[in-house]
Amino acid sequence: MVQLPWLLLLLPLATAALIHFALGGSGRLAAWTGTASAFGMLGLSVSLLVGATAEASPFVWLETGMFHPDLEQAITLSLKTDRLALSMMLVVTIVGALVHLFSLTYMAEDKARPRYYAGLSLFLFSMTGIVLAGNLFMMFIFWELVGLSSYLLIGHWFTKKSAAEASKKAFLTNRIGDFGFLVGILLIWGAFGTVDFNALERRVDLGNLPLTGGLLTAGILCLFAGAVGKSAQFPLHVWLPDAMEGPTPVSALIHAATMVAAGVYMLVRISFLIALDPTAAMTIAWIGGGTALLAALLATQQDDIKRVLAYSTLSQLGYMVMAVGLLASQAAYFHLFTHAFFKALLFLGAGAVIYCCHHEQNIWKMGGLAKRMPLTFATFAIGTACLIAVPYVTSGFYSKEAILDSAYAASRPLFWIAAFVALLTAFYMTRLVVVAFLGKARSQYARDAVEAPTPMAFALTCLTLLSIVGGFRFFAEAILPRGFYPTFDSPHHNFVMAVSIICLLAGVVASFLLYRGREKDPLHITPLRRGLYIDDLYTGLIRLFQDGAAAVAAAFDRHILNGFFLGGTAALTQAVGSVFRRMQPGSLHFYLVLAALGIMLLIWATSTV
Amino acid sequence: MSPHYLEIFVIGLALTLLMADAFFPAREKRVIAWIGASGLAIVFGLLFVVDPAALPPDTIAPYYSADPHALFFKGLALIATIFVLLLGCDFMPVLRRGINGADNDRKGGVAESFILPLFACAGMMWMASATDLIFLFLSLELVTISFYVLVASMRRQVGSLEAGVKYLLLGALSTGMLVYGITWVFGATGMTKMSQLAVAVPGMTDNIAALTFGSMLVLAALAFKVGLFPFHSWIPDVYQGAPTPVTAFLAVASKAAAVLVLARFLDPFLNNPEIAAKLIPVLGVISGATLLFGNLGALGQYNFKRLMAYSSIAHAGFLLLGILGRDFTLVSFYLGAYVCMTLAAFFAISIVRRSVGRDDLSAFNGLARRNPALAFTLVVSAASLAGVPLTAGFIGKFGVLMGAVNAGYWPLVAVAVPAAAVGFYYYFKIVRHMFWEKPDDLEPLPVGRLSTTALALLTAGTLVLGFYPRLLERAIQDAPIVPIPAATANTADTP
Amino acid sequence: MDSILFYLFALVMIAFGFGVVMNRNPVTSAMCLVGCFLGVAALFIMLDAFFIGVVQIAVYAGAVIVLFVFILMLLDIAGEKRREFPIHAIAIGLIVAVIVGGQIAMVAGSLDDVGGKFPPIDKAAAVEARVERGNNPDSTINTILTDPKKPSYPDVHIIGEALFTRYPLHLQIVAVLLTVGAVGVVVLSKKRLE
Amino acid sequence: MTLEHYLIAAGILFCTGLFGMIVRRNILVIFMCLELILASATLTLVAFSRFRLTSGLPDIDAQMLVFFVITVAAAEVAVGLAIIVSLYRSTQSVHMEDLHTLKG
Repeated sequence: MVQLPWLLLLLPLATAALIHFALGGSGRLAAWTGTASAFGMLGLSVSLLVGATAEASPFVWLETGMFHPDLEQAITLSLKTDRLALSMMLVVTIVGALVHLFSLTYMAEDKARPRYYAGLSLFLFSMTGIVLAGNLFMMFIFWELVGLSSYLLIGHWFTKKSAAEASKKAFLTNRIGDFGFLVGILLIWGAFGTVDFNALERRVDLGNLPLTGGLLTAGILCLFAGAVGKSAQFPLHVWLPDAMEGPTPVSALIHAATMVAAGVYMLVRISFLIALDPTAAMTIAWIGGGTALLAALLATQQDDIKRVLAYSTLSQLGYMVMAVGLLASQAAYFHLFTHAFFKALLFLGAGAVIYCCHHEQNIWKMGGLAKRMPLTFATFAIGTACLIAVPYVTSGFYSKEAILDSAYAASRPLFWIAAFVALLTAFYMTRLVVVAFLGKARSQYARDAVEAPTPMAFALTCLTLLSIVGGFRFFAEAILPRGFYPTFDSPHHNFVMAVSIICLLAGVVASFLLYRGREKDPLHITPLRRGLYIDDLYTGLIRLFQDGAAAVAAAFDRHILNGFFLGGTAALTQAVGSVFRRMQPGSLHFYLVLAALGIMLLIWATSTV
Repeated sequence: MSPHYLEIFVIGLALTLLMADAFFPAREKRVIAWIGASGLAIVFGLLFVVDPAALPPDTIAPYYSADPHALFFKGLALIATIFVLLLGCDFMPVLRRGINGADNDRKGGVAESFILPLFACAGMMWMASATDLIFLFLSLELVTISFYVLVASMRRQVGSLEAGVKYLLLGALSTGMLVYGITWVFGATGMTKMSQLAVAVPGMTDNIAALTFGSMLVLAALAFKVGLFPFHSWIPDVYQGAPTPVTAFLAVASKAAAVLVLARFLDPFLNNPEIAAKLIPVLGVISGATLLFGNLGALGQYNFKRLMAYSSIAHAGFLLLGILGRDFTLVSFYLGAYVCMTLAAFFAISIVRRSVGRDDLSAFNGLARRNPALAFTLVVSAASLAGVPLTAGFIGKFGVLMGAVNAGYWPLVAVAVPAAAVGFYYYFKIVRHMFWEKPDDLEPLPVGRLSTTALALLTAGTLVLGFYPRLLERAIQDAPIVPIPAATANTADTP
Repeated sequence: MDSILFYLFALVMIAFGFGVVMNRNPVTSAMCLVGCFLGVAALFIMLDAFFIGVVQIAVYAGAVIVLFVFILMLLDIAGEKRREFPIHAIAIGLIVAVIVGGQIAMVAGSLDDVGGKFPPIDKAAAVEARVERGNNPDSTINTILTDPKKPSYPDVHIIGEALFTRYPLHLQIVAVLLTVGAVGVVVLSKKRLE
Repeated sequence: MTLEHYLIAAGILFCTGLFGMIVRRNILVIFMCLELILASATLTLVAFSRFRLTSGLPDIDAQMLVFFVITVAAAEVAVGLAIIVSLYRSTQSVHMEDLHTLKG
């Protein structure tokens, strides 16, 4: 009997292997195989959601006796197929399938299509693994795999230096977060003796808490570090804008809808832990809020259509993380759910624009596209409406209201930050639409643009529909876990809504007035354009660290030990004086002295009678 | 068949080849490596049919054990030696130049480079079985002396000789420490057999100072072999100067055998609460310092062999952490993984060295374009050395960290995790050179069929162990680290 | 008498040991090494380890030192004496030596039976133990042990017996080791290799 | 004479060897110093063997170890000297300061 969840997990892996090993020669075949497999996954996850048996027996991967003699537990590759996982799976597979469809035309002329589709399938495999993971350890493994496949996809055009650099940056930045994650997992393991979600939750429910105080805070924050890396929160946000070097459908899939949301998904999974520790929760909330604000500010000054969207993604992820920190993980997850559709829609719309403008990405070289690409414009506009949360008709409105509601209830400063971010969102998205789609065409490419081809248009239309219905109760409640759909019955709801509508209007109107009919950007705030110099700071720090660590290690070797005991460079010899003057560095001698000192210390440290 | 025939077969093979080399001067010495490797492969097969119970009870069993750990390490030593011989085949032109100097057309002189590893292999197999300190001393010395010769064997190159001298002096010092340490352990207990020590030491309350003193000296001696701070200092120089196959052999087999011996030796002492109270902090400090020194030292390296040397120091730190966590199954797994990934890296080094003539990191520039398959194997090996999930190295590192967490060594975990993170940085440097740096020339880099097979096997091993670690886990059975034969009490101790 | 001899030989051993370290000329150092080893051998004999004492003289003084001197003559390294003995190295050396020496003295003092007198060899007990373990009472060793005319015990016999009955594998390893040594020396120093 | 006398005499020899190893720069002399350390170890061992009688006789295991140590040391000296001679042939020196091909 084939267990459907396992099939769902292994199907993309098999596809990736098939494409990589057997279909390497044929781009066309690889494309269709990949797309078919993605739709197959969609079918599987729908059937799982509507009631096919989701049982999946665990697969023992490591006897933990090897790791932990006291616990008779094994590290298993177990799948957790609750409603949370299945609804997330639906999001992943819908966006994945549509992105595959979109890529059929977008990547049609690419020579390395087999590599691209193998990468996409590998990504879907890793993402499925994260979503269905039954324990933190398994999640970590797929966490790493997702990083790897994202690295491969960002660097798809690796001959382009910026793409290669961007993929490297994404990889390394993620590693920092992942190490925090690993430490967190170790801490949890060390304290609870298990990393299984069900077992952990049972322990917490029973009030059996081996980890308390600072250690608990540290553990949660370490796990959060993983989310900081993957969901590109401050201060590790720098990789996401650069990751836009990858093909646009990849940006839509990975850097808008799924992978970056994995951090939030993980936080929602462990929300029962976060709820235990207010300090950690508040830290998470503030990092989320800060990221939302920072990214929204930066987004107002970007000229590259994809970078605007990237910063907006950052900002929305910040919203979600903030909500998790405010212990409103239902709201966070609901926003994740709606955001996935409309952000994928926006990215694919941007992809269509880029495709039709011959890979021009600067919005100031577009203009007037509304007339030439009416369908793309319409879908993009709807996506924008969702993002800026136009009341009642868009899905983004419902989820954002849910977050704002919870923010108002939990922390006023964060609520006002969130409201200001909403204003900024309305501002920069209106700017984007006005500059790129309205007015006159400002380049030859924009003048020659034609409507997107049918598969693209189909994908856009599907996502538009989902973007609208995604927020409606009948649709969302059918998919989301019970109790995740917001009720909007708080006493201050009307005030919150009024604030958000005022912010929306203010942002749209200001932007419209400022940008309508402009030929070039009337605002020019250099710090915002340069990402507040955070990137430069990191580059400097990395250089400092690399050189510094190497220098410290070398100096330790040469000067401190070698120099102090045996004399070394001229400078040190001078400093220490005439005692060392006649000496020359003799490294074998140094080794012998070091060994003798080591023996002396060993004996001295242990055999004091 | 009694397990002690395994080493005798290896020695017999070595002596036969030595004779054959003298009497039938073949122009092409490759044959010797081939015969050696196939002979060892047969011995490896015999590992699965030996019967540990068949040991002669009076003459062999008192100091020789064929417990699961010993058999596992014998297998590891055999596999490592087989691959080192194949590596030597590939490296022969360089070896020949190093041995014969400018006299380039001479083909001879390399046979001993293929025969001495066999002796060393037998020595390591004996080490793995040693449960008697005298026997341990002798087998360790057999390995060490073989390595003195092997390291210095490229005698027309100053680097090799210099490495030889450095290894010689520090090795001789470690021999002195070993003997003096054994002496004091004997002085405190009157015993030289580890199985007796394992019974007697945990409950001892007399002569604790002498016992600790002796164990510290033996620890220092073994720390030399394993490469633990502050006895690690020979490693970078010797690894750089020695011929690449010998470096690989030192890094893999010699270290693995020494780790087993270290764990075996320390076990009784760690079971004595009074000694353990002094020993554990010291071991912790050594492990932490080794991790820091290895990983930080590697950051500034631009020679691949030196980088691997520091990396091997760093791994030694992790291995000691594993020993401290008292889970030897895990240490065995770590070593198995380490053998696969390190050998693969050394194969890549030797291939590049042979065609580019250098082993700097810059020699690997653009390898991804010159030979994508080779670059891929090196990526897998670097990833595994760094501990990327789904490679064997990850399981090893994760497990060791887990063990430390379970044992409550939090300060060590706090050192080990950043150390591992730093590791990512310098292993990534290798990847960067292969994928992003411009090569000097774009000629495809040829790899012989032999190396291709070996690399494929090693890479497959690294990945399979990462995906399905239970494969090796099954080979390593859980057994007491110091085997105590039932007959110990009755065997004669005095004439 | 015994203690005078002990102090004499110990002094010889340590003084010549110091001579090895402090002499600028390596040839003199080698000669001092001979003196030191003779002192060690004499102490061995005082400890009733006759065979080991003789081996010490034969192998070390006879073979190893000759090898050293031979190499020293071959290399002719007289011209490099000036570079020895930097003061800081002496300082470190003294610190290490004093601390290690102090620790050794402390550890030696902490042994439980350290103050005991020189225990006399009890041949009767040895024979008894041997017979109890199934040894033939009339074997050569037992005969010598029971012979009251022999002043000391037959340590060569006993070592030989142990070597060939209880340590055969060790002996074989030593043989292999010596083979490796021989091969190694040939590999490293032969002028032309075939 | 007590055991302690012998142990301390051997200990002094050990420290002399260690001291020489640190102060000397001539590789050959350092090698000799390492022989001193070995000799001190064997002396300690024989002393233990003689003072810890087992069934009336000196402990034979310890004497076996001494015997093996002497043998191994001889082999080690042979190989070591061969390496040092080879080094001298290529660098014309047996001083540690002249070893500077390998460094970081």
